[in-house]
Amino acid sequence: MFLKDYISEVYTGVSSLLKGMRKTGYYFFHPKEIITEQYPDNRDTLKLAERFRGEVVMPHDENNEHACTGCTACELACPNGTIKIITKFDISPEGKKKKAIDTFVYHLELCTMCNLCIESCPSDAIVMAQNFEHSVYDRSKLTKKLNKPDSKIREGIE
Amino acid sequence: MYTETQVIKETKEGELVINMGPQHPATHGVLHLVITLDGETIKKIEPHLGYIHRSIEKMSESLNYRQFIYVTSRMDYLSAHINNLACAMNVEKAMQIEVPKRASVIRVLMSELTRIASHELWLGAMAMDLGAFTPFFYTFRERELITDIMEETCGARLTMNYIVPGGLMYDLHPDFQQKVKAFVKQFKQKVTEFEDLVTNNVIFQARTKGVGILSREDAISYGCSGPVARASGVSCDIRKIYPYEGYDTVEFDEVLDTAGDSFARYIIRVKEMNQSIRIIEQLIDNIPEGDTQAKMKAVIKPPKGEFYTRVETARGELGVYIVSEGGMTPYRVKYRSPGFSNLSALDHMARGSKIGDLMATMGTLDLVIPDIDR
Amino acid sequence: MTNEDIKAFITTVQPVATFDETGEWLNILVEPSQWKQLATDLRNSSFLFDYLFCLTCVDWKTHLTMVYHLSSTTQRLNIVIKSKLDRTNPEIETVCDIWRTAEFHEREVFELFGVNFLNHPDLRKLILTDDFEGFPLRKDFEDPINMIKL
Amino acid sequence: MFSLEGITNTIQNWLYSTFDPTFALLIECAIVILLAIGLFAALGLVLVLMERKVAAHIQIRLGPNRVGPGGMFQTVADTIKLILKEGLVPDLADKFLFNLAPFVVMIVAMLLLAPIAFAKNFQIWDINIGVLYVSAVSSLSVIGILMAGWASNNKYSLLGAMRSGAQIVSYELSAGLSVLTVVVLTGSLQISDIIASQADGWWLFKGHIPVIIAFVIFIIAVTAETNRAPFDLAEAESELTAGFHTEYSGMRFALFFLAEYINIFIVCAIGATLFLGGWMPLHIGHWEGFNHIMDYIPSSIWFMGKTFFLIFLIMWFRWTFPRLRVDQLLNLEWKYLLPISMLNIILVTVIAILGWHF
Repeated sequence: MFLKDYISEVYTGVSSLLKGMRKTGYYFFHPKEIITEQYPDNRDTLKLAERFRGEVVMPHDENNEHACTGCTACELACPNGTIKIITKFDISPEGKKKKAIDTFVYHLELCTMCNLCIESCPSDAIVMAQNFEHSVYDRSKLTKKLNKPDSKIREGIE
Repeated sequence: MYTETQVIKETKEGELVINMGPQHPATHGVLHLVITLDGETIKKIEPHLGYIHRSIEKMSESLNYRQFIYVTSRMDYLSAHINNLACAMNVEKAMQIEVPKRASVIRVLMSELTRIASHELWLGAMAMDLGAFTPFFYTFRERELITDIMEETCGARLTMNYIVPGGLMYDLHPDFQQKVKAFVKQFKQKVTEFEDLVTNNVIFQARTKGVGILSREDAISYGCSGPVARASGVSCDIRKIYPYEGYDTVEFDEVLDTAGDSFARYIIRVKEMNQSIRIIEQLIDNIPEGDTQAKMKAVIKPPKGEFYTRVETARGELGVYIVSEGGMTPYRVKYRSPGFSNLSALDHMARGSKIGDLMATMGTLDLVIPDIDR
Repeated sequence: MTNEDIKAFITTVQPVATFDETGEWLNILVEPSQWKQLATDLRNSSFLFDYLFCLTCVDWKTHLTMVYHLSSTTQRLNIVIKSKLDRTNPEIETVCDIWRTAEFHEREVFELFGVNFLNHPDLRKLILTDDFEGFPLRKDFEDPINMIKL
Repeated sequence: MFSLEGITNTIQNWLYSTFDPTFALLIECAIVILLAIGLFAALGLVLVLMERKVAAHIQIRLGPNRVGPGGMFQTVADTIKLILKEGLVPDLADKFLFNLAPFVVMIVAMLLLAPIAFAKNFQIWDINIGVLYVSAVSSLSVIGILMAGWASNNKYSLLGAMRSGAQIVSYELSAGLSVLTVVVLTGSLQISDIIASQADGWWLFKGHIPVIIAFVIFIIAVTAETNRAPFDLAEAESELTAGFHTEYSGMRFALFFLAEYINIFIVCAIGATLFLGGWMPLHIGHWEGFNHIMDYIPSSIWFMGKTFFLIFLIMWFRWTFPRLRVDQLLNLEWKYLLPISMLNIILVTVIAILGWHF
């Protein structure tokens, strides 16, 4: 009886090991199963999901106009103090003072891509871009100014 | 914490004190275990925590009710979605908001996908702890599909922040259903691979069976939850006993085992993945139409009081305890993390076993260090 | 079994305990000196509160409140027990011989709130360094170096 | 037909005709040393690359593919990196032993090269106790490992070295017994005799089931002896970070690393010699035509092919199985391998006495 148990133990043990080897052997001889992404080589064909949150950008149209009113809703919504809006007063042609943004400072190094600022923006002035290659040699380069120089607020956005 | 002289004073003749971690391949993060050994036999394990403590509880006190949800993704990053869900549910409970049906079905679907992704990663890492490197890559292949689905719908792969109080940040991606179905199909095909490679492997069984035994009484006393407690026969699945988000409308089994050893914990998690697949299959074709977000005020000010929600993450029971003073920010937030309680049982489980057994025990506890440290 | 049964039971063992049922679960407020006895009674009662799933502390600036969330794995009952502690010298009996999970949770509360758990077998700092001063989760804690004010 | 025998004979004849015999012998020694070192370097590079490629393909990855075509020069780059790295010595280490240990391990690996027949009549030293010599010398490597573990003054290293000691000492037994089966069948300890006896078929095929069992046990035992997964307890990554070589860096680490791969090569070469006929082509009984065709493939290719097949087998094990626990490792040896191989050697002796083999 003892011998029978002993032999069946050896048999099941060895057969379970062989089963595992068959599985790994299968993958060894089937290079088509390889799933490695050739990242820097496939940069041109790499497509990220359109909702992927890479960084906050402010789209400008062809007239160098954006939609930011400087309401600071995003600044308040941000949990990390990533956004800082510096406002100024523009004087409209009618001579009325109007609040507008001077600089939209975005600290990428503090950003956690939580999307709360984009949710809170009433005029959809900022969106998430899909860029994920953020590495730079100097940390100060991560502090970005999102509004382009001399850009203006688009007409009709309050 | 002990100072060095204290350790030397308390060590008896012939005992060896080794510091496992905070940089160690098997602790999966910055867990520091001070292990007293007699030869290869473990006499005592003393966990030292705090290497990744960010005091999320204190941080949450200064963030408002929309903002503090995102921080919880950084606790148990493998079930980030479920953590967010717990916080959002707590705010909804406080504000007495009914979440639209569509949103809650999507929340359940995402939770189950997160659970599968977490268990897949655990399975690979656990096999790697025991010296089998290859299953890690096979599990990551399936996990990758889930993270792709997450990326497409939620916008991020790991720390999704898809849930806001009152519903979801945005609706599903149009490809969601088709991709989830493709994943389910592939998962069902490939899950047998782990049976050949890991589950039925004689070495794996020898390494895990009868190792790190936790009795039912001890599991309850140590406050264990999740698969760790269920492997010891404690019925503690929050999805079953205190159903939330419509878990009572789907059919699934709470997987229980009585052995309480590492192998039981392993089997529980593997079976749980299949149960999650079952939930996903039931819901994926029955996502109701409608809104994904309930009407909410821009500024959330819950009434004065104390609110507690419990959810079942991949690791066990996560409790979120919020004390509100009626202001914009919570007065006090406490996260009852599953890993913290599970870790406290490690010393009891591993005493008297070999160092090699510690890997099996620790691996099946499924420790995520940021979850323990918070 | 209902909250009424639990209340009746607690009134018999600790007549001075007060109840609050406004929240989700039954809240019981006890004096720190009575807590250990009540805990033992609850654990051994027919309700069998064997699962301490949350142990924490809240700083109310005037006093500290220990909060224990208890549950029964067989009867599915949940209760919350609170105990007010003096802020300058917070002391309460440990319960880690009743629920062993309390050992770690009490160590955490000890270092983050400074609550002294009497008769705790191993009351050392768990998370912070040995030479850390102050209790980070108290409301008046100020860390001039690492705190980022938003 | 290409043969290394011709080349060696020409060189030897030329040396002895040009120089004084003593001097010629010295020159021969120098050539052998150079060849051995060259072989070591080449084998190290090839085997490390092979391991990484085999691992990668098993793990559905590509493996190294940046340096050189298909990642061919990856190991060269790694070696350069290791040479350029600072070799740290821990403050409280036993400096002399710490520096000596990698060389001990390396020298043992080098010594084992001597009796191996790489091709027909291409052998450094055809010693008449070849198999015994291999068994004796291979168990010396444990000294180097123990030395490294002790001298590092690191608890992980010490545990790793102790495990390694227990492991090598016990697996030596069943490895020795399974080697003996072939010795019993051949009646000689000399490598060249063993190979010659397989001229009409390899022992694996003509020795019936006992030799197959011996072969399996041999493979398991040498996997354990070279500290390879699933028996890599001495350097169990998830338990002891890196075991006995935790504290080694730079070139000293490279020597350990190289010695590990050389050891694998050597044990596989011995396995190929004993069970698969060494450089002997595949011959089947008296099928003259078939045997003649097989002879056209050079003997060195036969030898390398068999050796690399066995190496692949050992790599395949490594990337499939979980690691054993230390007590299970010893259980496997004392409860399974040793009784089976003892029984086996009795069977083989009976077979050999009665002449039942082909």
